[in-house]
Amino acid sequence: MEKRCWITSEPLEIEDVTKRVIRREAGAVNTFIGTVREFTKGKRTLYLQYETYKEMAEKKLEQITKEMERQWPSADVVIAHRVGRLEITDVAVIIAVSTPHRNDSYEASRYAIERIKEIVPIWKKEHWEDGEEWIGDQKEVKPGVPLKEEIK
Amino acid sequence: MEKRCWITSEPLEIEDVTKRVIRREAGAVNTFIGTVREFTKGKRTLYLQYETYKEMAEKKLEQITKEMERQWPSADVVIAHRVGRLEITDVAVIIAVSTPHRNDSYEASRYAIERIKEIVPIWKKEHWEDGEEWIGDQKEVKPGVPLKEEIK
Amino acid sequence: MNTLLFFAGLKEAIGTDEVRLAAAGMTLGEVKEKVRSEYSLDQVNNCMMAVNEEFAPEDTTITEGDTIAFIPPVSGG
Amino acid sequence: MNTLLFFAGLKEAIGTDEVRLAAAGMTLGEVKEKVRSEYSLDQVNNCMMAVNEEFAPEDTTITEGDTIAFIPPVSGG
Repeated sequence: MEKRCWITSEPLEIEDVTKRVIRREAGAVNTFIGTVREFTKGKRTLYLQYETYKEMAEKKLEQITKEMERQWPSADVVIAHRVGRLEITDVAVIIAVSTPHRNDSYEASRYAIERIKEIVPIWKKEHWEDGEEWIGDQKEVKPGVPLKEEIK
Repeated sequence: MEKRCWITSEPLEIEDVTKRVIRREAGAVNTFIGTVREFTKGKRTLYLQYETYKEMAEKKLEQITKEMERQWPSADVVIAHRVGRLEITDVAVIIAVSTPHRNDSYEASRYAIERIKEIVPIWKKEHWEDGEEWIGDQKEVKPGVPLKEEIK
Repeated sequence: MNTLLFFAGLKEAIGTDEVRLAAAGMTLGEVKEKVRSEYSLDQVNNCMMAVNEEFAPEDTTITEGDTIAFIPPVSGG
Repeated sequence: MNTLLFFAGLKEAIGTDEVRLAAAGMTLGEVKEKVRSEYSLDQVNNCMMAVNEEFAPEDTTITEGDTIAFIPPVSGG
């Protein structure tokens, strides 16, 4: 079987990732692509450095696809995330979802990107002209409190 | 300038269409791909035939991108639709939207596909094992009543 | 003269994708009714109408040279 | 023995991505507090903790051979 979730330092191919979910039962495919943006809150990014805890990150991506397939049983999902140094406009993440009907493809994709930002151990460091900083935009962190899906 | 909206009888390339909207200002790209599904309400489709009023259809696609750019001023949009005979899993339509932030890319894409199904003169004929039929899934048709954007 | 365009199921029912008609001075609704009765085709009632590649209301008056399109319920996407 | 893993900003603050520690019998919370005080690093408080590649609550008891990861706020996507 082809891989459903992976982390790589190689460039990501939109066509390749998307084609993995195209199938006879699906009439809708939604592909979300996260790219490196030049300006964030008026500050100019030169490039990003992504780092990961790869073994755990791939497990967490798999977990997200399982959560999605529970919520949208007809969905087929592939997620790929790139790490290492990424330049402006480089593709950082691709989420491809196919479903029989279009509404589910949008909703399931939306779910995936939000979950990635919550539970997958990947970090980015912004490099600006005048400095650098590790970004943490996770919402639910409280010291020592595991995420909700961990205590269900 | 590259074309933003077009109708073609040639196969559509997901990577090509998507790359047209990737840019330095955008951090999110949403690509919706409509494919030919084998089963609809339990009935097996053999293939589809798409027909269009091409000059008007391209104008209507342009109109939709303008509506989107009014509603999501930071969005960049490309829409391509294929016509002619399409086999199961072939790509019929690609909508690529880039925006600075992800929420807008999903919403704008969603808007586009709904509008395409309302106002763009493209028709599909389903071919089954035991017959064929022109499909009309337009919602707002009343005899002689122009669509709402026409009377604003 | 004017050109009337037909598509999809309507084209098949009428047997051609194009008809020439001197429609200048008529309203779009009158053109529609003429086609409906001439071909005994009630499916004309489900069509939206376009003049020169834009949807138009039925009270639009046709001008010499206008192209009139009958748009059955669309099903793109 | 156990392995402690550090990432991103925490790795840079500590100066290494890996530390060996005999932590069997300790709770995850105790390991966290030990690292926080030893390195005087309050940013440890913002970390989630994982044991053997799964998030785990702080009252988890560490077993010989467990790998403990300090997960600073993530920022993938």
